[in-house]
Amino acid sequence: SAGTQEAATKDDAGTGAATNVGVTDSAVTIAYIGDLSGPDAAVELTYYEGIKLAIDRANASGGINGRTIDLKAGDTRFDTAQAVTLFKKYTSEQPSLALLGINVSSMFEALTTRISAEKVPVIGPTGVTKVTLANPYIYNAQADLPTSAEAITKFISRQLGANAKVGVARISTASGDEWFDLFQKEAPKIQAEVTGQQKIEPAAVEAAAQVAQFKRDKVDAVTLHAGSGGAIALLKSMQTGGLNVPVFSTFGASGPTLWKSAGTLAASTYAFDAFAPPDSDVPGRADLEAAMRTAGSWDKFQQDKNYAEGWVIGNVVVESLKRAGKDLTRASFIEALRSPEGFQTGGYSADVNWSKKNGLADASAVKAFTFDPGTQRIVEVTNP
Amino acid sequence: MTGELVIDRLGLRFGGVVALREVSIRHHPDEVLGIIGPNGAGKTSLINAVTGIYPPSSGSVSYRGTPLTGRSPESIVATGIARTFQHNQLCGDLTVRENVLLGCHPRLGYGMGKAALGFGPARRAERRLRGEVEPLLELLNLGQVAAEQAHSLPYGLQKRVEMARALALRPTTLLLDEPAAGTSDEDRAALVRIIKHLRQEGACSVVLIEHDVGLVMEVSDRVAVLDWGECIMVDTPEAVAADARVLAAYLGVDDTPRDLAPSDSI
Amino acid sequence: MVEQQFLSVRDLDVAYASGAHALRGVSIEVGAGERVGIVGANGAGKTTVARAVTGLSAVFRATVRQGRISLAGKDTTRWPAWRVLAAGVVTIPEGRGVISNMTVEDNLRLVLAAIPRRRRPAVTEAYTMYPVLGERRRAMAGLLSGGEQQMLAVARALLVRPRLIVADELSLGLAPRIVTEILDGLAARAANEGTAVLLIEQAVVMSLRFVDRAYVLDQGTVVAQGTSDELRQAGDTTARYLGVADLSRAEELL
Amino acid sequence: MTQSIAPPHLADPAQPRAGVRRTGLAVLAVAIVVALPLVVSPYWTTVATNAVLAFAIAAPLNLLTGNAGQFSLGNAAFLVVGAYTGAFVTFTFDMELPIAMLVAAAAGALVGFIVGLPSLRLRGAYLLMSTLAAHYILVFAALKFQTSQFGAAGAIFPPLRVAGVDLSGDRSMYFVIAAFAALIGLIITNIMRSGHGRAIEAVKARDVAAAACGISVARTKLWVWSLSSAMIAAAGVLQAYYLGSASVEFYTLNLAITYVAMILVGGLGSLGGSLLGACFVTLVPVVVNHLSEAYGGGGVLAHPHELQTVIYGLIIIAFVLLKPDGLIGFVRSAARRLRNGG
Amino acid sequence: MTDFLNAVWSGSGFGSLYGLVALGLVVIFKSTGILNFSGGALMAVGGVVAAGLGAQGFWVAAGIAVVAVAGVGAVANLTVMRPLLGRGLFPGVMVTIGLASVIEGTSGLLFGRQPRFLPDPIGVPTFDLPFGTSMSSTLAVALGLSAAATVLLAIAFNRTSVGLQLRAAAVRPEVASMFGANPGRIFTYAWAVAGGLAALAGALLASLTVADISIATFALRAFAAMIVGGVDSLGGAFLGGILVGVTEMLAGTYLGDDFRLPSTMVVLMVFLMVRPQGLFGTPEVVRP
Ligand SMILES: Nc1ncnc2c1ncn2[C@@H]1O[C@H](COP(=O)(O)OP(=O)(O)OP(=O)(O)O)[C@@H](O)[C@H]1O
Ligand SMILES: Nc1ncnc2c1ncn2[C@@H]1O[C@H](COP(=O)(O)OP(=O)(O)OP(=O)(O)O)[C@@H](O)[C@H]1O
Ligand SMILES: CC(C)C[C@H](N)C(=O)O
Ligand SMILES: [Mg+2]
Ligand SMILES: [Mg+2]
Repeated sequence: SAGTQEAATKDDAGTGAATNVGVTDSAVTIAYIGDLSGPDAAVELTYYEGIKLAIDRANASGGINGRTIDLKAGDTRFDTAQAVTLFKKYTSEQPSLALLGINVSSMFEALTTRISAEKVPVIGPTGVTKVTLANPYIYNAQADLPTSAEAITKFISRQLGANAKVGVARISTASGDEWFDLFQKEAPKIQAEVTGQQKIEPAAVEAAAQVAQFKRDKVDAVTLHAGSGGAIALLKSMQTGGLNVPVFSTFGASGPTLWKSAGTLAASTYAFDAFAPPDSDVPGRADLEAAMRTAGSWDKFQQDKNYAEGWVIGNVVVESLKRAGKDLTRASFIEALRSPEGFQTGGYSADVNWSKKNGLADASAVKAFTFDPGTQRIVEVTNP
Repeated sequence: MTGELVIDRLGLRFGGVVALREVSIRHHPDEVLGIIGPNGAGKTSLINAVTGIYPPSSGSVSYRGTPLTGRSPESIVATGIARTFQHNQLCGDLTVRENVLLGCHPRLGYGMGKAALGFGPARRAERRLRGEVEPLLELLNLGQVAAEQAHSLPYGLQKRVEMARALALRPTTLLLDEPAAGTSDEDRAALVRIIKHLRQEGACSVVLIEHDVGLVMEVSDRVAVLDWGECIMVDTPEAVAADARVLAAYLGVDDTPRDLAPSDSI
Repeated sequence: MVEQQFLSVRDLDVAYASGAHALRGVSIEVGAGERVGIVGANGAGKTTVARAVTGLSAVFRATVRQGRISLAGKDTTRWPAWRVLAAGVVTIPEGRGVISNMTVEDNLRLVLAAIPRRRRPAVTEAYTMYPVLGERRRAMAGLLSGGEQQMLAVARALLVRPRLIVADELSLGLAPRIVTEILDGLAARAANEGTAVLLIEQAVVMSLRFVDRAYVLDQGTVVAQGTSDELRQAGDTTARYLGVADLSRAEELL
Repeated sequence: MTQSIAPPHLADPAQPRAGVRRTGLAVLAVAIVVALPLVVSPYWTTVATNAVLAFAIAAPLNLLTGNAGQFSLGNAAFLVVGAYTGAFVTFTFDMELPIAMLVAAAAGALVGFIVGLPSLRLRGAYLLMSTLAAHYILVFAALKFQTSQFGAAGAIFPPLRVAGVDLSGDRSMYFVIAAFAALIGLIITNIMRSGHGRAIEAVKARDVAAAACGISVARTKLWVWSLSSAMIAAAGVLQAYYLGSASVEFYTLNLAITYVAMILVGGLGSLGGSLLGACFVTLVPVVVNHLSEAYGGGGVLAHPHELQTVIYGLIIIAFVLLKPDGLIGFVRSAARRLRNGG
Repeated sequence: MTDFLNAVWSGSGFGSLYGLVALGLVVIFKSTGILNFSGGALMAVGGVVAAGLGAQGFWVAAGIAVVAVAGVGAVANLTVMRPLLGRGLFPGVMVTIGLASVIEGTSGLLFGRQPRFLPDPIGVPTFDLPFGTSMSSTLAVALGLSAAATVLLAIAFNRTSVGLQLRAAAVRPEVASMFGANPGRIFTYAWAVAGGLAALAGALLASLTVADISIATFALRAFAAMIVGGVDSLGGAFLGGILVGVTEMLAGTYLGDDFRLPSTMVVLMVFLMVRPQGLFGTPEVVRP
């Protein structure tokens, strides 16, 4: 697909060529495309709510450079055809300056050619790292999978020492494939043994058979790359199947449901994520908490890092719009996204800086989180 | 050319139920053979076995010397045997004309592939077949209702449509299962005429199952009597009507309740 | 005419959802223990009367637009079938009215379930009526021959010990002897237990032989009524409604 | 006597006036289809492409379910069979689209034949269950094939080119798909207007009677199964090109049900119904999305996706209960009124 | 051996959940002739409702959910199912598909899409069995409850006249009503029972894994259970569920997890081809 990436077509050459897509004197259109009622809805709805909070706040304070942000949302229902239609809608019918969301990796792969052709910036998808890095229009703030693999293996070797047997539980999508390859490559560095992979459907309810296999393989730990549904399936099944080993999850399932479903295993369940939950003790908390309380979403989402992630992405968009100035075009917006000073995130993640690379750069950005039964909070592991 | 239908020691059982037991009947060309017998005697089963709907448990059926046993219903139709059903089997959503056209199916003359690729041959064939069914619709006095959906017709007319469809197959032997049941006296009279007509033309021979004994006696050359799955006699109508066994088992002591007497006596 | 009518149908207007206006102002009375016939050509509306009387109009997407049906003085126009049954009216429906996926015995037990326990007869009563049903009691009703199914329908109706039996095309598919037997049985019931019978038939001659009185239905209206003798003697007009005077024309057809 | 309302495809082909009218309608339809992308925006062209593609899939399904009475949930599986056969032919042998579609159609016919085999023994709920099972078994086979051939993301299709001409643009894609849909419509019309169409209806209504008319019930059923799934499989190739990828997670039971909903809403057994149903069901999410954007903010409209799920369900229910003959029923009664009026 | 037994234990536990949903499908099929595609949605919404009441503990929450979803079933029948009387397979399937969609969307509007959990029915998560095997206690409870439900329903169906009327109403509602049945009321009972059973399965699943309105597809195996057991047999639905669950878990154990659903579908297919009436069902009666 790399070769076709830049392919633009004759009769509908991307409207990206035009200068001011989605921009009028009084408004700028940004569209979110996500699974809002399918198997990934729990994650993607929360993410959307966070984005919306940031954008609403910017609009409430008078907009940016005299423009209000018109945030659209389209539901893919986990259906590629819907994603394609929505993509078309938000690039031509209601042309948008930029797109947000597109978190399901197979949809993401289907759309990457169109994204290149359209020259539309897409901010914040958590798809496949290969594709993200290869497509100059995709900007990702989440921990990429190679970085996560590195962080997790290091952590495992510190916790379990050498020669640990590790089982891999992974979502059965493109990013799951990538994760398994990467982890397999990474594991020998810590002398860990990878005992094979267990696939988990995006809409899985339970994973009894996978857990049984892990038990048979006598794994010492499990790494997990899945959405929240897959995480629940695995962790619940580990409890009913009596598999009591630590779990190391990527960002995919690091929402509060990971630990809620972990039950007795919560204290030995870890997630590796670039983003911290809203109630973390970070400089930006006061700001976010105030905004969330006003919006009435604090009680519901205070522990959900997907919300904070959305908030950060929303603020990055707002800040970029500011930086792009009065003369807003996709080109100037992209330039702002890539500005060398990067974006501060109030400590909810490492600063975002896409001046060199459109994915996340450095491994220190990935933090480990776990559940503290004492305070009943999701906390960063400071001293592993 | 009508043919000879030979039923030879035909047996049919469903689990413990013996529907037919060693039934042997020879149906001569050009003959109208009536079949009577009490309910559950096996009359319908006999037709079902002959037309390949139920594979017989024993015995054989042959038509014009070729064995029919073991063949599929549609290939038995191809030998020239057509039938009607005791309980109407019309395609209710299709019009009367279309139902009758179904009977022309073996003469379509083109396959599904050809039909898919071009409408030319189909159009020609359709015109030809329509030409063929029109006289049949007239014959059965169905011209008026040809464009009606079959299910909207009264019972009696539906029976006639069934018959038209069977005739559209241009059978040399026609098996009728209770064609007069539930029909008016007018329909019944028409039925008598049609059967007589077919017989006179020598177009096809007829096997007629009926509980309307008057009708059977009126049109049949011979009458077979089934009882408990066995064929207890095959003889002329007069002989059958006089037979004590038939009177006892079937007709009852009294005379027949349905209008044996000429209808205009009312 | 009998003074106290059991069934009384007044000015009944019924139309099907398809638009067919099947009955127009039909009035019919049946006294206790009386044997009454409805005759008429195909499509005259006979079955529609039977459905209306037994509370089945709605099931067949027909509506009673006007008129009133009453049983022993009670208005039953809008009663559902099961209430009509409880009021003592049972039907032998046109066509295969048996439940083919249930055994013969379950078909019979079904109707027994609707009878209060202390009045409930034994299933075997039906087998005494028609021994063949007893032999096939475990068979699925749908596998019986056409006539056997009809016997099952009759037996089932009689088990109820109804006050009125509505029999629609009773003779359909039955051997002549069985028809005679059934009609004799019904006549005996009428005489001994006062069971009224509404006999709906194509077969006019047979029908008139059995009933005391009959109505002639044509295109949804009652065009003639009277005792059997009166109707037999009625002129051509009536006969034509019955589809018998046209024989001469039928003969010309071929 | 009331005028009969035969389905249009069964109407008398010998009747010259009907023929003229039908030709007129066909010309009009072609004109609309051709003019559409020239007058509407690229987005609406995309929506139209979706609808036309949906028609190309719903119409063969309608032939199978509406005309032949074989209620099937196997259509998503036939799509994936087509898409992967097409991908395999395209990538391994570097073949052009028409060849890929032909090969996919052949594969679809074969698979359809096999999935249709149970229909010789089963009917109703049982047959439906067998297609449900076939769906999962085929999708599973596709998954194994995908894993071995393309990786977890499935097959990524390059922009469509035929004979060196780039056809991946919105308009050209639309025309390619519309041309294919027209071909499908033509094939189905031809069959249903021929005597075999009558035979298909007879097999649906009364298979015993059909056999008594010398129609081979088995052969007819298998023909329809093969033909319909061949067409669906061929459409699957186009769909994959159009979407840009083919991945098993797209071919869900829900997808299969969507097409069934289309033929239900449009009108069972009617080609026009397939078209109307395809358009209608395609438009539901589009309209709900627009409504929520126009009136969004509070209340239920703040959750357009949930609302859409409810509306979709209500539409299906409403059509079954209130308009069993589907949208085409409105068209027919309007046409009847016109004819009677003038 | 341990693997095998473990697979059998958990397979029969999950299978009993399929069995519960399948029981509901059978009750509806037996009494209304409708093949119900909304069983999964009823199950899911039952789980969501129960999990919403999680603070009350499993039994109270499950009890309320069962009653509530039984009500949903009854209302569904009174509003949209009843007009389908005797209209054949296709309309019934489509309306129940539509119903599933309505239930799912409504639940999304009312309760959102966040996954929820329910506490274990009995404190301990697992208990040990011979040969070093163990079984989840929730699965054991599921097994017991569905066996009890099967027995109760079977008695109701086969020993009472209501059962007879239900069966009659399924095939020929008009005939059943001629002979004293009140199909309307009967169908309402059937739908309420189906809703309650599905909700029970949903509550158990919520305690076992998760309650989430989009888990409806989990219940697809109930169709396999129904066919394997025989579409009109209650005991068959239960045993069919167990058989399907065990097959599935064995396939998962010995062939790999992705073989699970396909393996149940293969079993379904095999039964359809070899013995369409299932283990205990009555063969269809067709006679020209
Ligand atoms: N279910 C139905 N839906 C629509 N129209 C119907 C229905 N049943 C009967 N009709 C119409 O109502 C009219 C009266 O029919 P009905 O069945 O009552 O006549 P009938 O006298 O019983 O005839 P037959 O002797 O053929 O049984 C006819 O025009 C018929 O087409
Ligand atoms: N498919 C079947 N399965 C089981 N028994 C059957 C089947 N078909 C017919 N029978 C039985 O075989 C016997 C003969 O039935 P058949 O239908 O041939 O009788 P018939 O002579 O046509 O009677 P009628 O005059 O009542 O129509 C009956 O006892 C019937 O129950
Ligand atoms: C774990 C998640 C980040 C997975 C991602 N949404 C995908 O579809 O592959
Ligand atoms: Mg018979
Ligand atoms: Mg009638």
